[in-house]
Amino acid sequence: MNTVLVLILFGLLLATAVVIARLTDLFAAAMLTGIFSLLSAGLFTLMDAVDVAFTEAAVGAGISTILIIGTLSMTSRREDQQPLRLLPFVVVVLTGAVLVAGTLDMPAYGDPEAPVHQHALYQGYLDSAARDFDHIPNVVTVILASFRSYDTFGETTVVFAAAVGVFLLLGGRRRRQGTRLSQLDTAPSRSPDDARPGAGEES
Amino acid sequence: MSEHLVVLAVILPLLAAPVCVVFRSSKIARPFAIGVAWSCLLIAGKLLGQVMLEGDISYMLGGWAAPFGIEYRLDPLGAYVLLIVTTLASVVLSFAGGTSGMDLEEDRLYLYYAAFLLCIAGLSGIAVTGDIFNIFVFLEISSLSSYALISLGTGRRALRAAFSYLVMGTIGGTFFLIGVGLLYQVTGTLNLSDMSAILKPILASGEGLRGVFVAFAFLVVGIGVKLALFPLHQWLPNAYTYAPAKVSAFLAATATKVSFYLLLRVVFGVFGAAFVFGTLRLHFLLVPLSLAAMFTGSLAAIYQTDIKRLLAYSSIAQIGYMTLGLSTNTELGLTGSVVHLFNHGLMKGGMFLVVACVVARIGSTRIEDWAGIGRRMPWTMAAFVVGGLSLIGVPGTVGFVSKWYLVLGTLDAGWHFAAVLILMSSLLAVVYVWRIVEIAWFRSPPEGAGPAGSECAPLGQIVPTWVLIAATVFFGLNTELTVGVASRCAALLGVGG
Amino acid sequence: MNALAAHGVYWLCIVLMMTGLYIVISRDHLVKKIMGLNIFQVSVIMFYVALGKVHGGTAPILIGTGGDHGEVIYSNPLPHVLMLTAIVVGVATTALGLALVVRIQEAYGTVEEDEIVRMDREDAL
Amino acid sequence: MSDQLAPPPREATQPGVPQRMRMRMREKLILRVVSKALVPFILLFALYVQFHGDFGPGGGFQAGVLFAAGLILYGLIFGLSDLQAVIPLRVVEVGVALGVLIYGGVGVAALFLGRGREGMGNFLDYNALGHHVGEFGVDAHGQHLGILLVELGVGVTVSAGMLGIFYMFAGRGLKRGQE
Repeated sequence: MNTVLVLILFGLLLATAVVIARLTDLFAAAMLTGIFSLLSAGLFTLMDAVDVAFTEAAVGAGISTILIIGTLSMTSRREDQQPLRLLPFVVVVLTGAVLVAGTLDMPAYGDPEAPVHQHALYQGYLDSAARDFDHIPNVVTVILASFRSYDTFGETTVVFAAAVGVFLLLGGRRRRQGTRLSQLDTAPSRSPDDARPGAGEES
Repeated sequence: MSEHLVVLAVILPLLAAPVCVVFRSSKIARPFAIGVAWSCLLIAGKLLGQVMLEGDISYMLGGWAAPFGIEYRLDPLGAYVLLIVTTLASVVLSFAGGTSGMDLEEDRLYLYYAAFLLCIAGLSGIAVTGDIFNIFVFLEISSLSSYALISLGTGRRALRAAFSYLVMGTIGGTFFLIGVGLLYQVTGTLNLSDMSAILKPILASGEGLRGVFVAFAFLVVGIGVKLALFPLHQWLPNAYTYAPAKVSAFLAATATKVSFYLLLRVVFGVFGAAFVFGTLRLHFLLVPLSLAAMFTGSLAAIYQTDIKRLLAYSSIAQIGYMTLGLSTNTELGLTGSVVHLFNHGLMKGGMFLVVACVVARIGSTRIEDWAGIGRRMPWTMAAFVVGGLSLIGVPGTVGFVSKWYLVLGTLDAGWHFAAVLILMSSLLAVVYVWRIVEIAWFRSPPEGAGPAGSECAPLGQIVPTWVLIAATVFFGLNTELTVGVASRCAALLGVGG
Repeated sequence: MNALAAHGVYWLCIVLMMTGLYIVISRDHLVKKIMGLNIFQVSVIMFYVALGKVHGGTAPILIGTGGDHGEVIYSNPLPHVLMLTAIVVGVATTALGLALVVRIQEAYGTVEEDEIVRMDREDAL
Repeated sequence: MSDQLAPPPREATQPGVPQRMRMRMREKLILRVVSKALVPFILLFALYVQFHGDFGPGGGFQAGVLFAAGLILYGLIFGLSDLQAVIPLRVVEVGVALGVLIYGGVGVAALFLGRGREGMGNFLDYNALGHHVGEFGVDAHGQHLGILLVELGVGVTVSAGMLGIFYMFAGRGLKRGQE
């Protein structure tokens, strides 16, 4: 049952990815990336990664999609039709083939004898979570916020770095405009729906 | 306190960045950032002394024993790279000049300092950590902040350069992540020394190694993108050309160095020389790529019309020297590579700071516009000449020291052709350095320029520039310290096999 | 056939990764490139999560706190933790990349890479 | 009932929103009512996820994203200016930094409160925050406190960061409209 569902989800993911690659209407493609995230969240749940599923659904189908659609409304909704490009295609096929070759010696999917599950880390985390952290049943939280807390500190810093970067890029006065964000409320505005495709100012 | 210095070296700049943002004041941010950078330099110096005398430092973050928790593990090589990062960071931050050459309003400058501090923290974090996933996290911190810093350059091309770097860098980072996943799948751990210990019997058995091969390939390609290893270097010329000159000075001197350090860690620390050079024969791939980088980089530099782009192509050639030293798999060759990390950091940092001085004065990086600039800004351009001599490898400069050991390394490996090629590519450096010198000193300045020497750069710019340039001469004559540390690092890496 | 059952999940992840990578390196529209990066990264996350799966296992949330979990098999929680971080890195990159796209649109009036390259070349002449 | 469904009166006097847009907002009555009802629940759910992450899936990051999503929904429906009146950009900017400082602050507190080598604890060693070390060398109380605080730091940075990024994009889009 589980396997069938996994395969169905993979099939849908694959179809979504190919359609995204081929669509020239980028608004539709943006919606599909949101759907791609939701489908993968479903897949993560089937693979027992509920925390990852939750996060992917919130980020991929939420924040990322909003930002992509926002950007599209400021840029252009359509892209030019492009034929299959040979060189990228060959590069990608070769890279994929190398990766597939790399999986051949791997233990089977879900094999409890895999090195990943045999290393002391796996059982150690589960035991310690049950023993030392009474009343914290979610092992992922325990590892995330305690054992590998420093990674999570780095992760928080990554969000901070991205925010600083976006503030640097978009927080300034626009050249030849002289408006600032604080003046925004008093300035006349236009709904993003009115943006025409490719309606950028020529510089 | 000294036990905790190793973690302070990273969290000091990391926490200083949000402090800058909380105060939202550009006036406070600058002295604050400078103070933090110099404190980090002191810490790094003390750490290097400590590991050289007392051996490796191991620090358990969160108090959890490795491999359950994340371990900071500092050896001489890591401390040495940390010293390079903090030296360049403090000198470049001290360089006066505010927003010149930067597309940023004065009142938002604190965001620039926050991004700069994050970049320092990210690069330092890579140097000291002993956990491969932690490397990925700090790699992304440094990358995200450097994309933002590069985009601050004036002109719209800085934006495109930053975007290309973002796309390439993210692909590289994801390749690294795939490599980490494949290694994790084989070993079940993320701690570097644990990983290496588990890998050793697997590699020795020689069976079921396809996953390990592919993991190695993906790690090297991922690092190669960040390192700008030929032919993955396409992002670098634009990024260094259009970034603000100070940012170019810092990134050119440190970012690729940290990536090279990462390559050393993966090649020698995780897989081991016996596997990489014995089983995989990496040198058959890496030597041609290094030579190609040396020659295409130097040749491209000769034909550039923009001074920053010229220096960027020269950097690609210098990366070729470093990977060539690595692929000799000899202690002498690696000493050359490792010492060149520091030496090239000094000279490239110094030369980009010269560019920053001149840009602040005449606002152009076109070589044509630099006609007669040597007479207008003699002190500044004298620094450029000394840096150029070092780039060529003239005795008495650090460039000579690096090349001396690289040549010894290639001879030790029995590659006489490579030794000859190193000397030949140095001749190409003569050509591109001479071009600048000729235009700057022997052409007359344009009409309207002030009398000779009247347009000297301000002291706040001259002093940091000359600190780096003087260091190239000092460490060129006085090689005990740098070569001593570098040869110790090379010996500890465990070459041969 | 055996290999297909054992590694099929990994191969499907790889095919998805490569579809994403193809979009990144072959498309000219910068927003499309970012979409490709998203697909690429999510597929890598799938690969990691698949590594953590144990047959017959369940989500690593302990059933019955207090230490007695001998009967239940849990999937490996470590890849999940790593991938939470990777998702965050992904969304951070996306946000910064899109901010750059907005600025590029403002500066060039287009976000098609081939046109931008052409405009830069004309500038250089 | 009809009184409740009518658009709030301050919409009509709100400066900056052109007539055309106000008309359109009035047409989207159902959208407004539904989202007005939804936003408090999203925010509440975010808080639940924030403080319940120890038990079920979720934690600071997911909570932060949800919290920001709730506010962004409000901003999309009722206008950026209404949202920024409640949470100005200045606050958001400080919030992003504050979360990192909370997280780092826990680490530094562990450094100074710890009783390990040289009378100091290791960075982010939550055992230092507790008072009774268990038989396996772990202080469950300290760990709880530490996890709670760092998750709070993550939540603050992520919600403020996402909101700030949304402000930047939305602000840029509106400015574009002026041309």
